[in-house]
Amino acid sequence: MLFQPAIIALMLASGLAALLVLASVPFAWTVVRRWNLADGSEAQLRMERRTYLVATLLKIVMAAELAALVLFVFNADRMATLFTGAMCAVGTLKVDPWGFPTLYLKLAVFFLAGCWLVLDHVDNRGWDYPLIRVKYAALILLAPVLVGSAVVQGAYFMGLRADVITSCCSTLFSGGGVTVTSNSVASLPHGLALSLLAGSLAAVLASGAVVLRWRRCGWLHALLSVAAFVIGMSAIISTISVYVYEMPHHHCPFCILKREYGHIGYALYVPLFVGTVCGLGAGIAGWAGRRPSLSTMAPLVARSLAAWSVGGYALFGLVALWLIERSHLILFEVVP
Amino acid sequence: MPRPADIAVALFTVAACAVAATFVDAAIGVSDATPRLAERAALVERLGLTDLSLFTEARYTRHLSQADAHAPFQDHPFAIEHFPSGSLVTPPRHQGGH
Amino acid sequence: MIHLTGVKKAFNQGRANEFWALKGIDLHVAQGKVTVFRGPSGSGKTTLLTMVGCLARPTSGRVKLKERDISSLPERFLTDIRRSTFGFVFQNFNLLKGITAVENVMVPAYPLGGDHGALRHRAHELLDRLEMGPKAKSMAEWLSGGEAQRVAIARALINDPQVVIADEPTANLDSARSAQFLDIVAEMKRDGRTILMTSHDPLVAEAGVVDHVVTMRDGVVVEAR
Amino acid sequence: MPVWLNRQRALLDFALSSLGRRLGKTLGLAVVYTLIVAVLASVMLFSHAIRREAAQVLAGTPELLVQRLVAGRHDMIPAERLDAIRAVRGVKSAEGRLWGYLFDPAAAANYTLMVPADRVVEAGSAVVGSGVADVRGVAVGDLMSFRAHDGNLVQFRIKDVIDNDSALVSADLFLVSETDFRRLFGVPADRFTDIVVAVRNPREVRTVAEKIDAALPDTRIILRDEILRTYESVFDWREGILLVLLVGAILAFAIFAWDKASGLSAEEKREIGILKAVGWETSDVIRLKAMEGTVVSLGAFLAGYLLAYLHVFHWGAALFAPVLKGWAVMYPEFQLTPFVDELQVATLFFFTVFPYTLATVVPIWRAATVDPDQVMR
Repeated sequence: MLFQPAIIALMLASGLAALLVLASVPFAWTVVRRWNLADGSEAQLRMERRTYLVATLLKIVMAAELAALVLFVFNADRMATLFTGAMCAVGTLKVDPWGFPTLYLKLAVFFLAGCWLVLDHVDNRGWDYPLIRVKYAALILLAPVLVGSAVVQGAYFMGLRADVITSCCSTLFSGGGVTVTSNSVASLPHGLALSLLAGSLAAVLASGAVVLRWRRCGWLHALLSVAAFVIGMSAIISTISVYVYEMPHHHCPFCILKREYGHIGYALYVPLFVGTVCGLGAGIAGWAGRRPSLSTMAPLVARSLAAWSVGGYALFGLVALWLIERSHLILFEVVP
Repeated sequence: MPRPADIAVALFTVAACAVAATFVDAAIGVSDATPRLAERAALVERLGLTDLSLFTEARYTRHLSQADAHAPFQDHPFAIEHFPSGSLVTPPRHQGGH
Repeated sequence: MIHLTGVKKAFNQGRANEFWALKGIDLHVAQGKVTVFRGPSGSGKTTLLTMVGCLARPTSGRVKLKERDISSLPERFLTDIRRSTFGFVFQNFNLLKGITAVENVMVPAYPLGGDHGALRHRAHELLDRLEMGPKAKSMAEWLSGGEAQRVAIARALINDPQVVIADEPTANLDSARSAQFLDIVAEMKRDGRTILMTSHDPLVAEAGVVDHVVTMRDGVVVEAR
Repeated sequence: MPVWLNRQRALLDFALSSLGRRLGKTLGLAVVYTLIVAVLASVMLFSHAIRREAAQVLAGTPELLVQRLVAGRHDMIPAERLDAIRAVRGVKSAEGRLWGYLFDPAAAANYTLMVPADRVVEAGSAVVGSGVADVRGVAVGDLMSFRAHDGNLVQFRIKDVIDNDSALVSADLFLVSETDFRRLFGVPADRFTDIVVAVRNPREVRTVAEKIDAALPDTRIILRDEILRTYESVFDWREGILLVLLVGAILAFAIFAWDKASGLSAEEKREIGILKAVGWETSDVIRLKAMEGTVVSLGAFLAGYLLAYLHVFHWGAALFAPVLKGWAVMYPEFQLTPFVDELQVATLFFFTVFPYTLATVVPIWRAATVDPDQVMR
């Protein structure tokens, strides 16, 4: 265990978030079983009022998890000096087996909480709360993820001992790698990665345009958003980061967040994350539009989410393009 | 008359700018201090010093990294001991070389 | 425009002090008319007004507003309907202390997000019409009973509701002020608004502007004319 | 969008006037909150700055130090070990160092006696750090004398005082010639305090260290990396401990905030009831109260951080100096370089705003869900 302000803050945040959601589970279960709007009893009224609390808490949890995600990566990078051989966040995360699972779980929590908030937002537009059971069932499913994320993070931080020899990004991401996935991601050919990226961005923008124009196919947009997220991340690791570092064998998704590179990573990740979470939300809102009481409101929500999503992906694409354009590294010879 | 909300937003903006200004001030301070830091670093290198002279009250705290494995009054390598700076700084943990 | 069928309301349900304030009300409120509910205190007339005005939901029974069943709407949507359809004048006026009369008038419109300047203009206009223009910048707690009531009326009208609900409007006023209030009611009626009042006051029940009088006792309607 | 913006502006207006109506309570809360942020921020800024300072200043520390241990105690190392070390592959050079501590009863202070590698000090003269000069009140040309190991008096004429700018590393230095050092402590000519090793390829430091360790089993080896890392984690650890103690303060404050938020006065409850009755929705009230909270917490955070920044970097960290100084007779005068870290500011924000928000959310919700019809009852 390392006593560090950022670590204490992270443990505090995820512990409290898990506790809050866990504490809402019995209530969620009551809603799933007992919800009945036609009932004018005081118990039903109390239940309705309690939903405001849960929604507010979830908003706070979501905000905290978002902040925690940034803080976690930032801190992992900063702690690299404490571990022999660790040169950036990758090294710190490889110090014990819980590092990367923590990161993945944090990502999952962020996206799931985002989806839940969209669900809540849409449901609140329908006069009969048509999705309330779905929503609270989803909350019950969300709880173990949050608890898991807190526990895994705890295990990770507890297991940290300064000065453990770890692999760093240069050995992890270029040859002789430790993780298979990261390696195969890093060894993705640049041309393939960029064309996949261009293709998926085009697809996701097109499907977003369909949602915007005809207010349908939200599910397709959500699916393509997930694909674009995965491909976007792979492209960052395999190719875009290389352009940023201007070193052909340096593939690291974290170093681009560093000050040395002008924190440029945030300009890539923030739009990508916004695009993805809004794309998922657009899918959820589109699906909710099938309920009669939401048939007018949900497509509107889907539309504005799709607009945000399209904006996010477009910005991501532009930033990526600009990074490639300004780089001194040439990976492709232009034949005149 | 400006509305209170706008005044508040303006005030918060000013305060946020002041926070941003501390970063600028810090950057200026660091660049001002660079020659001084470099000079200190050069002295350290020339003399082969290993530690800061912040903790000079006990004979083993001036050179924290060079302390004995069993320095006097130190019951346990991690014990917080009698001298105030000893409560601030534990003896080095990595004495074995590797 | 408002139909109540078999409306019942219980407080402290399931506890030892359970109490049924309304025991089955059937009622029709006509549009553009002035209706007065009277009866001894505890007869359930105020509770009935809260049902009609979407302030609370009946424990059982149906409330229909213009053919729309609103009795099982969640609070969120009930509020939506309430703020666009109803304006309230409370017995104790219930002005917010520490802010001016005109700000009190504007408060109900804040969550609607309309243009602030236009809202302020409308609030001043309403106060002027109620002859409260000179007092617009006074703090609410400095106003006399009659003044406070007129501010409360202006507040009730700020979102241009179709229905104005007044609970014991003349309880804290002398006769001259009460007569003045009834003039304001007549004016609101001329504007096409529906007005619902509860009152003990015979002056109110017998006023010329009143179209219907509903008499209640122990949570049931005993007479409607 | 304009509707949304108008609504936020109107709610913010109302939140401010609501705070203004309870000025005493608001100010009390804000002042306590600001102070807590300021103390936390000072701890973080101070320890980070000193950590970075140490890292930068000590970057030129010897790559590799070899010390002899006898029964767990540091002992003088024989000169023939130099050859053994030089024989290890990858070693560029190895030099013996002579340094030690000297307790000066006149000043009740410990000096670090050292034979400098970078300059020649003539026998009988000395170069002293500014702390030594201050504590003994000596200047260039003055005489200082100490009793040697055999009781004889050894005299030094101060030849030079090291510039005050580098006091952070040199305040207690007392640089003497090799002859004087050996005479004073009785160190035989073939013994050194420890050995400084330079390595040809910096990447090989660890391998070289292992080889030396294998060749000379009675030694311990200290790497530059380790020194730097130790300083890093040492200040981290201390900062962490301080923060854990301060978490108590944060908790106390959270309870205080909870109490303030849940102990709504009758007047406040009446206000919320009126707002709900005239057409505010529960979420509007929650938003209003959240805005009130945000104004307080954001204001306190910004003010507290700014105060801490001024305190640590412009007012000389007056609160921490006593802790650091401890009983040290010689304390270097140094101006802390303002290293500020975004991560720290972010952490601080998290630390102070998150608990407050959480502590107030339940009371806010409870207040916001009063029956709208209660004002009629």
